Amino acid sequence: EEVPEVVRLGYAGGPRVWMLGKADGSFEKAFGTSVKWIPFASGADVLTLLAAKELDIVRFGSSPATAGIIRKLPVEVVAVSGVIATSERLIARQEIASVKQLEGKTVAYPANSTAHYALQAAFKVHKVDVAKVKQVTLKPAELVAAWSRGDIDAAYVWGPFTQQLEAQGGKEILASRDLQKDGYYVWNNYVVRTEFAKKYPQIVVKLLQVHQQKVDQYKADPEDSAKIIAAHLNVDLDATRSTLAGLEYPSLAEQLTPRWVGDGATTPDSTIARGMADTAAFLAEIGEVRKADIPPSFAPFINTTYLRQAVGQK
Amino acid sequence: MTRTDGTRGSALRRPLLSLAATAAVLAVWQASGALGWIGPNLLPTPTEVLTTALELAETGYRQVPLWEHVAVSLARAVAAFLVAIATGVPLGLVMGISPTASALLDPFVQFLRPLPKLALIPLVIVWFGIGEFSKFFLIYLATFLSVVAGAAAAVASVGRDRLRAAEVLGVNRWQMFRHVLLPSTLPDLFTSVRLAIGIGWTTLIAAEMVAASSGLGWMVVNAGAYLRTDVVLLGIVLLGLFGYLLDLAVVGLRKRVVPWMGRE
Amino acid sequence: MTRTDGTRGSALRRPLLSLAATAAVLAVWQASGALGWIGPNLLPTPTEVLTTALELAETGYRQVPLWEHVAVSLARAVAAFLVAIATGVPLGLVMGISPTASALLDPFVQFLRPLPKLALIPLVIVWFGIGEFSKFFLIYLATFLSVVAGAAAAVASVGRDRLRAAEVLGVNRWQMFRHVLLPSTLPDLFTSVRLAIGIGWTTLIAAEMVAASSGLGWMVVNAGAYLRTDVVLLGIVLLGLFGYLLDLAVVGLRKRVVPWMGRE
Amino acid sequence: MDGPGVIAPPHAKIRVEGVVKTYAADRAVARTTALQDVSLHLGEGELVCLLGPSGCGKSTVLNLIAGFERPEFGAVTVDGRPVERPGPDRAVVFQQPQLFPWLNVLDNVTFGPRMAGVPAARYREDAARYLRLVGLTGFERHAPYELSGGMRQRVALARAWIANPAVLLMDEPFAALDAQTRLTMQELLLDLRRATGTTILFVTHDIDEALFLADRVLVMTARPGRIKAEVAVPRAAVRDFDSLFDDPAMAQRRHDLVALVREEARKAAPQPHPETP
Amino acid sequence: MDGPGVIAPPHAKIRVEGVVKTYAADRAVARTTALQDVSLHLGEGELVCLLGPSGCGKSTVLNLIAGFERPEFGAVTVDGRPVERPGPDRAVVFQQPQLFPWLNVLDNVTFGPRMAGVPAARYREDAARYLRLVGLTGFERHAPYELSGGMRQRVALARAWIANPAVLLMDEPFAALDAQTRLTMQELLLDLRRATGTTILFVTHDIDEALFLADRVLVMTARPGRIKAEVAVPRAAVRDFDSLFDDPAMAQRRHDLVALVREEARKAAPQPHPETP
Ligand SMILES: Nc1ncnc2c1ncn2[C@@H]1O[C@H](COP(=O)(O)OP(=O)(O)OP(=O)(O)O)[C@@H](O)[C@H]1O
Ligand SMILES: Nc1ncnc2c1ncn2[C@@H]1O[C@H](COP(=O)(O)OP(=O)(O)OP(=O)(O)O)[C@@H](O)[C@H]1O
Ligand SMILES: [Mg+2]
Ligand SMILES: [Mg+2]
Repeated sequence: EEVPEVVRLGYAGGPRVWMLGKADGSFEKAFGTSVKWIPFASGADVLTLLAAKELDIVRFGSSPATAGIIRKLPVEVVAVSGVIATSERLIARQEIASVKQLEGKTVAYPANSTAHYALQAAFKVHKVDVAKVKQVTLKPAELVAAWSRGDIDAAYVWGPFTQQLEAQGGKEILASRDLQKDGYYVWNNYVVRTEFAKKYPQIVVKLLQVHQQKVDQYKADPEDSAKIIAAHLNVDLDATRSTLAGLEYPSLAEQLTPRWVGDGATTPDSTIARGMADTAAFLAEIGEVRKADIPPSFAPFINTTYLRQAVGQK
Repeated sequence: MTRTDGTRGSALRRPLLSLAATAAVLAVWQASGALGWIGPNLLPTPTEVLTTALELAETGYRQVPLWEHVAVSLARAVAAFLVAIATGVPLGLVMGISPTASALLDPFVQFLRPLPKLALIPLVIVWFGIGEFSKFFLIYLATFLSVVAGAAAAVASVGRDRLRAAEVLGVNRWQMFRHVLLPSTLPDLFTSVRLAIGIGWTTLIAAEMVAASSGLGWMVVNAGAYLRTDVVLLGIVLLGLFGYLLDLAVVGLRKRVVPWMGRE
Repeated sequence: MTRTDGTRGSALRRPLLSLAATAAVLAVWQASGALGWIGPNLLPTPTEVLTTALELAETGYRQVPLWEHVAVSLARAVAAFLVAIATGVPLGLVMGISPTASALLDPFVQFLRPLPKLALIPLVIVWFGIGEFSKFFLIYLATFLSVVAGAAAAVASVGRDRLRAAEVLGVNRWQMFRHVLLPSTLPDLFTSVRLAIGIGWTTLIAAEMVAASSGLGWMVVNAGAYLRTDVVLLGIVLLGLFGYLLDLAVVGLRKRVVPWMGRE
Repeated sequence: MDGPGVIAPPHAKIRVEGVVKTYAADRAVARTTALQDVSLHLGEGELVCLLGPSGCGKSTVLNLIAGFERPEFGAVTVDGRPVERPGPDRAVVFQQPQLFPWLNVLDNVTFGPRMAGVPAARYREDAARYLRLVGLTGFERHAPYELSGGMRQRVALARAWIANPAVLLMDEPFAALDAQTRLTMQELLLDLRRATGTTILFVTHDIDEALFLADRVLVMTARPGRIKAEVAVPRAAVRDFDSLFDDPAMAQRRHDLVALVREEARKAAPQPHPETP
Repeated sequence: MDGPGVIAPPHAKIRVEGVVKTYAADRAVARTTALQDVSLHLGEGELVCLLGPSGCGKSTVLNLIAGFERPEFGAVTVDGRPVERPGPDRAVVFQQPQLFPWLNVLDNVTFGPRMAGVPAARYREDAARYLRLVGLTGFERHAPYELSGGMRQRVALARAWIANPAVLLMDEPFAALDAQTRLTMQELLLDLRRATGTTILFVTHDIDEALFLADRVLVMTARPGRIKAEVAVPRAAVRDFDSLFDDPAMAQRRHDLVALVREEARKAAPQPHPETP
């Protein structure tokens, strides 16, 4: 099979396990070609980069991925890279004990993020009257600044910002994992440009395999892995440690069950396909996408072929 | 060289030419979309943008009517512009005439002026919170610093002999400032204000990233996050249009206020 | 009113005053940090920023040495500035003298100028990809449009009689342009260029949001996303510092190139 | 002394016929009528001086011939062609010297030839000569703002002369010069005219200067300007300023002109009659 | 005719003593020496005219007394106090009228009183009178750029006079005016001086004008400027310009001054006798 001159991988710059592969060059070795790492600042940027065909494979959040698919980007989801468990949490002031008590308070979240979706899910699960909550969008760093002034009472955000809020008197009242029992999943996924994947399926397969190797490496020695990633990305070690630990990593094999993406046949009923549909409904509700644009099922946009090959060849 | 020759051709010539050029560009844009040169996800055609405009005019974007997005942004920006001009012009002129004031303040003005206002957002939030004032302040700061720099520079090109003529007529410092320097620098000040307002309007988007839930800048950023390119483009068109109208207003004012420009 | 009086006090007075003012502000900043007015996560003290600077100077940020971040940003910006001036000044002057050119182009210039460049990033990526050219183009566009607007406005304040004097000396259109309008507008052009460079440098951060992996703007945005406030602040200080140095360079050039300013 | 209603001879180099020119005043109610039915002509190589009270429209006449402005009514032609725009065939010395502040004295003087693409070798000598003639040798590298008022005006003179134009329009060119320098310049002008046959329209306030220089002197009325009278001056081979008025005919002309100008100035000065619409 | 080395009497209003002034030329190698050891004085209420070839330093002397510039050596005092900066006690009429283009004629004229906080009721009449005297009634609302050169200069005159200053420094104020308007202005100046006792330093190129106006005429040498000679003019109650030189003593003074100025101008302009091209 022919190999592209360069594989363009999109990454957010935060501590994630596949950064181990960026640090040690595993992807280049596995692909047998060079890799261009393209950083992005937000899910919105990813959509633009994909539309402009400047990315081949990218790891990013479920909400923007769903938005992109609704907007008919020629892309597909190939696997889950990590499920957000405790890395994203709802932090509130001491006197607020439950989600329900957020009524009448100001809550901040980063726009178009998995945290945004999780916050809305938390409101639903806890039957919060959304009209009574003042919601503001802020970037994570700005959210910390607003907290320190007392402008906001709670925030749904990820590390290291959650730790910052806790250091300034905040208290966790919910983590994304708590929503899973009610069927609300937030995750990060690997998304490929369909055109690229069709042309170079082996690259996608090898990417998933290296991903699994790096997950294994992390699980074998979390401390050492965190150190490597923190040094490589110039980020705080504590934050790296807790972020990496705050995600769940279903193995490639596990992912082929309906609990995650399914094996193709079971995909329409899988958690991920349903999760995307939920996300789409939520986006339509807040008015960010047109209801008419939402596809009846997201299964056609989840391609499990590569996952199956990655497992079969192992 | 027909610079001052306003009489040739009818008074309608200019707006007609402008309209024709705009129409031509819109036609090319529409055609490029219709011929599929660029996917609709990236550059919706003018008709699509128009459809979105009508849609949003009726139903609003994110529960906020379209006109309100425009009004909110204009209110924020115009308030900031007015305060920036009212404070920036005097300070700039003072820096222009007083070497001491200039030595003390110039480093800060020239240090802060080119700073991306985006990078200052966290600090602004710490100082002023996430309310309207922070948004006002970001636009104000960007405009103010440019106005100050422009006004200080304008003083340097006032003719020496004019200042002398005023001095022997017995003006005090304040009068020199108010009645000689200010009018003398008016032509240059208008240019600086035009450029500064452009900068301020540009900062709108950064300002409306601060916990806003309405405004054109916010609309553009937010819709961009969901690849609603039609809304983004509508926002861009409106931002550009109102930016242009603001500029036309300033130019119109200049013609009234500085009739002697170029005829001294 | 000592505007032109450069002789009073020693030549060192100005830089000394500037240094003193800067030192005072740094001292207050340091004190406010030491006294715990603001948490270190939001506003690290100057000494902390200095420590970070030394650290990054040695080890680099994200595998890129600190000097390289500076160099990359300066290269991008200065290249864009030079091309923007070289193209913007002629176009602006042409628009200033020709009502037809002005009618045709002014709507686009004044429409695009106040547009937040941030909002154009998606389109720029689509058209030019994510390479260096896109970054160059964003800075170029911001600078160019302001230079054009400033140059066009500058023409209006050239004295009628000077143009007449040139006409009777038999200049053709090109010569009028090159040998009369250009030098006549130089004082104003320098002001416009200073403002425009400020705008361009501001745009650096937007430009380096386009899939960059080095540069001061990128460093600030990226470090901000992970709460490395010390790196953010170091980046801001460097951005401001080099913005200031660029401005000083332009002002220095003006003194050399336009010695007649204010003495006509 | 002839009447004012002169019909231009067919060989006239410059013709101004029945010209009316008014100005809209920005902040005043009424338009100012600067010129009301002005007709004049200059033959090839003629030197005509234009006299008249301040504000009567002399500069306006010059501006029309130079092509800076257009008349509302009437026609302005040079060489039989209507004047449409300014051109290097009609050099102008302005009432205030319009030097280019970014050029030094030498570059100001050589501006015309340099723009015309004349090789430096050819104009360098001319420039040096004209600078010597106007007494500015040694100031070649000075900037205009480093010169006195009179020196600036002399630079403007050298700049106009070096172009060797067919028509020279001069607006009070010697007003800022001392008597002696002025005389030198006047003699220079006459010499150059003799050598080159330039047609010259010369605006001045100085009646002696007009009589010394002119082939014909035109006197304008107070605003709104019209040509009031014309005084022919017989052309002598060489004139001497000091003994000019020893000739009783000349003295008579001077007397007449003084009376004419004085009459108009009286009209203009104490109670000008601003026209209402 | 006295020698140049005059010692100022103790009651002098203005003293300039041993003043040297040089200019650094931006692009030239050598400094230009504008004034070299200039001394002069003006008594209270005296009207002194300054003559000299173009570029000899007359404007520079004026600038020093006005306080625009400082001498390198020597002292400039007014009322015994050294001149440090410009002030409204010393009004100046510039060689080029420096009007404010954003003000109309009336507002330009009343600029001084308005700045001094004089109530409108008090200066309104004055303004109307001075505008009438300079012949600009009816042009109150015109902008400066809507006036002819001579009209602008007359606005500048009215603006200086209305301030009623103790010292009036005038730099060729009437050069742009026609003979009759000029005479009107000259007579006006003498009338006002008689009424107010203003001390006046008057730079001119016109020897007749100097003799008509001055109590004393100073002649400067060519650059570098020094005072070359002083000619006292006996003060008559009323002078009449037309018959001024009927007095043989006056005619003699004129003759002397012409010779003096001519000599200096010859020095300044190295080639007074042009070769024709
Ligand atoms: N741009 C203008 N706008 C309005 N009025 C003008 C303009 N230019 C000239 N005028 C008017 O036209 C008349 C004639 O002006 P012009 O300059 O021709 O006079 P002039 O004879 O040259 O006077 P001077 O001897 O004082 O220079 C004046 O009354 C003046 O007010
Ligand atoms: N700013 C300046 N820089 C350099 N040289 C100057 C400056 N101002 C005047 N000079 C020089 O000083 C000398 C005297 O100038 P000044 O203006 O006093 O002459 P003036 O007697 O008023 O001449 P005019 O009758 O032509 O107005 C001139 O040689 C001139 O070149
Ligand atoms: Mg005139
Ligand atoms: Mg002078």
